[in-house]
Amino acid sequence: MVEKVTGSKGDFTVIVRKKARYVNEDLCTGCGACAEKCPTTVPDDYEMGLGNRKAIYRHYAQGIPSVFCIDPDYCRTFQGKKCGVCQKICQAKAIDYKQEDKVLELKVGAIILATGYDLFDATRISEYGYGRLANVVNSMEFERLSSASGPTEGHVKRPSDLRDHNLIKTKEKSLKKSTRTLAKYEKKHKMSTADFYKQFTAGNISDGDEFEKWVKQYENVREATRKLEELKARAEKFDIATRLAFIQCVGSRDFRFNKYCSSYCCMHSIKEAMMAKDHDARTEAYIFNMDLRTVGKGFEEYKVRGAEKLGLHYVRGRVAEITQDENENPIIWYEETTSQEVKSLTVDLAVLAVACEAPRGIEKVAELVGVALDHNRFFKTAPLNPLDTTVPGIFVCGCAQGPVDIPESVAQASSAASRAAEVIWQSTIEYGESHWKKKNPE
Amino acid sequence: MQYTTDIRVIRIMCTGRMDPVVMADAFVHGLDGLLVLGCLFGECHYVSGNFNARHKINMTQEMLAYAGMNPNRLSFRNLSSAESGVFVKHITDFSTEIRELGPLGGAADRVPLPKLKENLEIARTALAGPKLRWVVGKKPVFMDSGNKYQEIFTEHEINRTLSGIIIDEMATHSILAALQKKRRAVKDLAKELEIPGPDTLKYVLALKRRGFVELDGVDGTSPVYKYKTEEGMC
Amino acid sequence: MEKEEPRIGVFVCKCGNNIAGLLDVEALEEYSRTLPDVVFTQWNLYICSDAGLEEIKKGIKEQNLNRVVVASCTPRTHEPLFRSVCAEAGLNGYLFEMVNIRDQCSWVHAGYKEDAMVKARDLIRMGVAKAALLEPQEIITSNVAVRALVVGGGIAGLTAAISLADRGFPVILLEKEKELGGMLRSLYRLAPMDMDASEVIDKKIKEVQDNPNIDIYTGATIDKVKGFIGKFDVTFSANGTSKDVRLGVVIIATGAGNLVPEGMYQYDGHKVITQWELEEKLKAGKIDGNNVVMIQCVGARSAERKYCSRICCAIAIKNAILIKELNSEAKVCILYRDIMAYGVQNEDQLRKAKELGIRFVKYDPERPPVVNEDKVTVFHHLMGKEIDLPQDMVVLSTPLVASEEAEKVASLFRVSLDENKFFLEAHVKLRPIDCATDGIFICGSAHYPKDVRESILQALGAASRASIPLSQGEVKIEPIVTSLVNKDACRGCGLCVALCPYNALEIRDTDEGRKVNVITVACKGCGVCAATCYRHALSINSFTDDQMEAQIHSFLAA
Amino acid sequence: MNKDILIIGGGIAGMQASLDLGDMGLQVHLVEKLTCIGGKMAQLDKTFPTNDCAI
Repeated sequence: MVEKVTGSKGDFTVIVRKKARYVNEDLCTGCGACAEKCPTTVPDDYEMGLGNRKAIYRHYAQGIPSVFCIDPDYCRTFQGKKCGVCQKICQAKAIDYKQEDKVLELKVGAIILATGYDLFDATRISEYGYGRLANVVNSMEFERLSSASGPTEGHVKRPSDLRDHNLIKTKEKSLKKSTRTLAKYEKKHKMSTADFYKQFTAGNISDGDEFEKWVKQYENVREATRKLEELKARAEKFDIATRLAFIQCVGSRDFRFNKYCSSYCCMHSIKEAMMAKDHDARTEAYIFNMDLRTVGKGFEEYKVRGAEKLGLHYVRGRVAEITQDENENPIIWYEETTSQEVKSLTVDLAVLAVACEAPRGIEKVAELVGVALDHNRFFKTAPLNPLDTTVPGIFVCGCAQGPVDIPESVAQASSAASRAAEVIWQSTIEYGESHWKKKNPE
Repeated sequence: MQYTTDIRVIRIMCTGRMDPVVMADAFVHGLDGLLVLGCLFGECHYVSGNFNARHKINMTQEMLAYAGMNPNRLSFRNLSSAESGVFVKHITDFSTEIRELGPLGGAADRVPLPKLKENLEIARTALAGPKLRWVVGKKPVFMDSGNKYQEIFTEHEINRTLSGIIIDEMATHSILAALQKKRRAVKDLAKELEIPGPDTLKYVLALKRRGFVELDGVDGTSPVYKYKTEEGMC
Repeated sequence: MEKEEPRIGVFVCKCGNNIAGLLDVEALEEYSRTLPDVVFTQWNLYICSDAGLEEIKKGIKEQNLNRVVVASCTPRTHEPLFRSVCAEAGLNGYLFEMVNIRDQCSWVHAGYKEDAMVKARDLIRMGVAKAALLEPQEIITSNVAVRALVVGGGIAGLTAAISLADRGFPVILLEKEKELGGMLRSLYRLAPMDMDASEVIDKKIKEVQDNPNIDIYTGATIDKVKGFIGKFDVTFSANGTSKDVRLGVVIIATGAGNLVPEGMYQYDGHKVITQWELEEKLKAGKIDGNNVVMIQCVGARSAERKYCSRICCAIAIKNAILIKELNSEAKVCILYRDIMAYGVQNEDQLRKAKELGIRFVKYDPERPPVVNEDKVTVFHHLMGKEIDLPQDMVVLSTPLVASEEAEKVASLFRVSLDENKFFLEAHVKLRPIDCATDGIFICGSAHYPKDVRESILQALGAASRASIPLSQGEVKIEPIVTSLVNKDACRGCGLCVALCPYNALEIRDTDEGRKVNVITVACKGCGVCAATCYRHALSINSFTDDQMEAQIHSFLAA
Repeated sequence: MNKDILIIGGGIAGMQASLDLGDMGLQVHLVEKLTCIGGKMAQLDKTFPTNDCAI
């Protein structure tokens, strides 16, 4: 966290707070034994909440640095409960509950803002049902669902099915517990529960608190088993989501939210559809768009390949509403602009291509470093110096200056590096010249 | 994540490094299965290494199959470095397939041991020889920019040529190996190596011309040939 | 010189419980002692800890080890560390071999201790077998001539040259035309930011001319290029004289050309013109007639030219607005397939155009518009019927096409073009500015059609990438590269040269005849050449055939 | 005069800028609010238009 920036081009002083990890970075070997044993399970934001992690965790497996850290919001020790499992298990003795934030003072000549973007919060468009309908997801969630390293190992499953699978697991767990209680009664009274129930309902056993409890427990178990079987029967029919709808311009090119085009979503949806098709040949994907903006190298060819080789359907039309049927399958209501008819399409999963937005908190960053934002809340730049902010010596790159795709982000990053290096070199121009003269003696 | 203990990993920088000789040598020494895992086509970290690898592995497969080994013992599969699930799937599948085939030289292979080993040794020698290496090496060039006369060949055409060379090379090196052990007449060679008589004669005469064998008297009416110490081959 | 007998030390790591949780590390250490050439073994709780590393150094010094094998985790994270530790103790870092008994064994075979132990023993044995055959290698360094070549004097080339020169690097700027400026010289105003093109380019040209670090040559052609990163030797001629220069890096900014739509939509250059020709008219401030019809994707996104030229929609929108501003009575209609108004500014402009009453009609490529004497007939999607648009002028939006020079420049520098003859980057996502060949960078429309802002961005990026070897003054290369191990065998046939994706091989005439020469600085060690050479003359350091075979043999020898 | 550079954000853009500057021999300070660098790209599976793997 950057806390304070003072000074000017060539001479900035920056105060940075390095948050405590509660794991000593020099000692942690990244082995992961702690996370294996940690008793606290937390929804994983890396998996867009579709999977779980522990309270001691790494953001993702290949992450750098590969050391773990403790999430004090969830960790039992920090919540005042008894635990300390990770400390016991760690052979490298890296766990340090007492670690404190460190405040660093950095002296720098230039600053590059690469603060990225946030996904548009699709709950703001209530007619699309995001957050309300189980099988409407955003593009990043779909990315995790279709990733081989994601929570479903790349099988695109409906979130409602995942939810039911989890439900089955928790129900099985609690059923096991209740069955154990029944066993306790059986042992105590030396009688099988079935026998007991027969006798009790026949009125052969006189009432008593404990028998009442036994009966109640048994009835609960019976009911829970029935429900579980039902759920399991339903779950057996669960299959990979093969009918997919991609809804473009969710929060982009929309006067209510962002007027601009987010640039990369058309290609992103085509790619996601292709990947899904690649994974399961039965996939039928529909991409609802206003224009398919395939403006990069190889993009148009990619789009054509998607239609010709993989049979992706590009449907021109803006989606009006998404509802669902009794199986929680999303129904897409749209006006087909070519025929001007209102039509509907039922799919297994609807994917919202959400806009690229300036991140929450960008105002704070802007205020901290003293640069201006444009009317879309991205960092303001000049057309011919596209990476220079309103403050000399502070540069911006990637989606922090507006929506761009990955290669452009990378190119911009190099460009920003160049601008920043110019600041450093210009101020030490003798270095530049003597440097090359020394190297080029001829 | 867990997987079979059947595999041993040998690290190479790029599948383009896979030399047909090394692959054949592994089977000569009794390996039951060799799986080459590399990047997906089109995203090779070394630009085009995996395409080169594919040509060489296909050729080696064909050669080893011709030598009597089940070609499924050698396989080339592709994945990206972040796909641990795919990795496990590939090695699990491969291990299952190899377990079904059983040990090298068993029922799954056309030729049993120890004959298979002899054949594989001949195949290895042939794969080390210049002919196959030259053509398989030129394959991408021929397919891309064509030969000296700008004639571009289809993959099918080159593969047909390669198949022909595989047959010739196996025969030639079998004959050489046989003669190296003992002088023989052409008809005996033909019978022993199960190569048609006229073809055997053709190969022997070609070898003679290139100075690898020489006439060693006449047995009745049949000329007998013997191996001539190697003097370099082009 | 006789080869030293291998004295191998094997260090087995417990990695806390990561390895020792499943494998009996002490038994593995004991087993290692029985392997050929192994003279010293040791286990440790964490070899990567300071204490563990000290033990390796001690082993090397006290036991006179000349090969080290560490059986622990993955080389991906720890090989550099162990290599440097060996080097600190005076042992060449490439006489070190790593065996992964964690990721490949203890982590993935939980519950199968016996099988896992067999595997761990195999892996260690294989590692030792390879280690015995390892050869010392030295990091390869090569000096970089601190001077850059920029090919092309358009907005991209100028921007890149200024950025490098401002940092003190001398630059040679070559332009084939008589004047600097490139495509911008023929433009009127720029999309989407609506600025005067000549103002922008004149300012840049002046900056370049005033910069003492930039040598400008106009009317220049490149005749010959030799060499590789750090040492490109370029011969070029300008104004009748020829010059030889040595350069460290090259930036290609040769731009793109315009498609002349001969035979399409009644193109005649007078009444049916291109957007580029319209620019001239706008510059002159003269537009005849009130009815203008623009047709998008003329000669693009078609069977013959598949790509989308990215900037034509923005140009059409900008020019339509300019016409409206010039003559508010004008009726402008843009016939399009998809409006590629990507990003923030383009979409703003599109909205502005719509507000000004510019009409947008989508057409179907299957039923393209037809240009007649005084009208354009087009099938209107929404109305479901053909409509007639009166026209006094038809403007065709044609794509940028690869520059005519592209093929020549590409073959001179031996870099690749894509299927549309634009320059091919090393990696679409991660190295969009680099060529596959080290030391050569691309920017501007030579890479793909780009607007001015994007060209500037990419040019700065290219300057940044190019400045890396320039500021380091040398390139350092991991010695895992090709080496000509059998010079006598090489016949200089050039097969390997044709297959090398990095231009790292060349054929040279030597006293012993034509032989291959490995440009180690350019080699990445993929090994295609070694696997191909029919004379077995080439090999890859640390990944030789012998070493691989030894690993397999020792595995099978169990 | 300071020769160091501060980069805020450890996504693909921040990382690329750091790498370039680092390679030029400058000292770079990279600040990221999450526990790992990588940003959104690390969440992607494959990328267009080559379907290359993102990580």
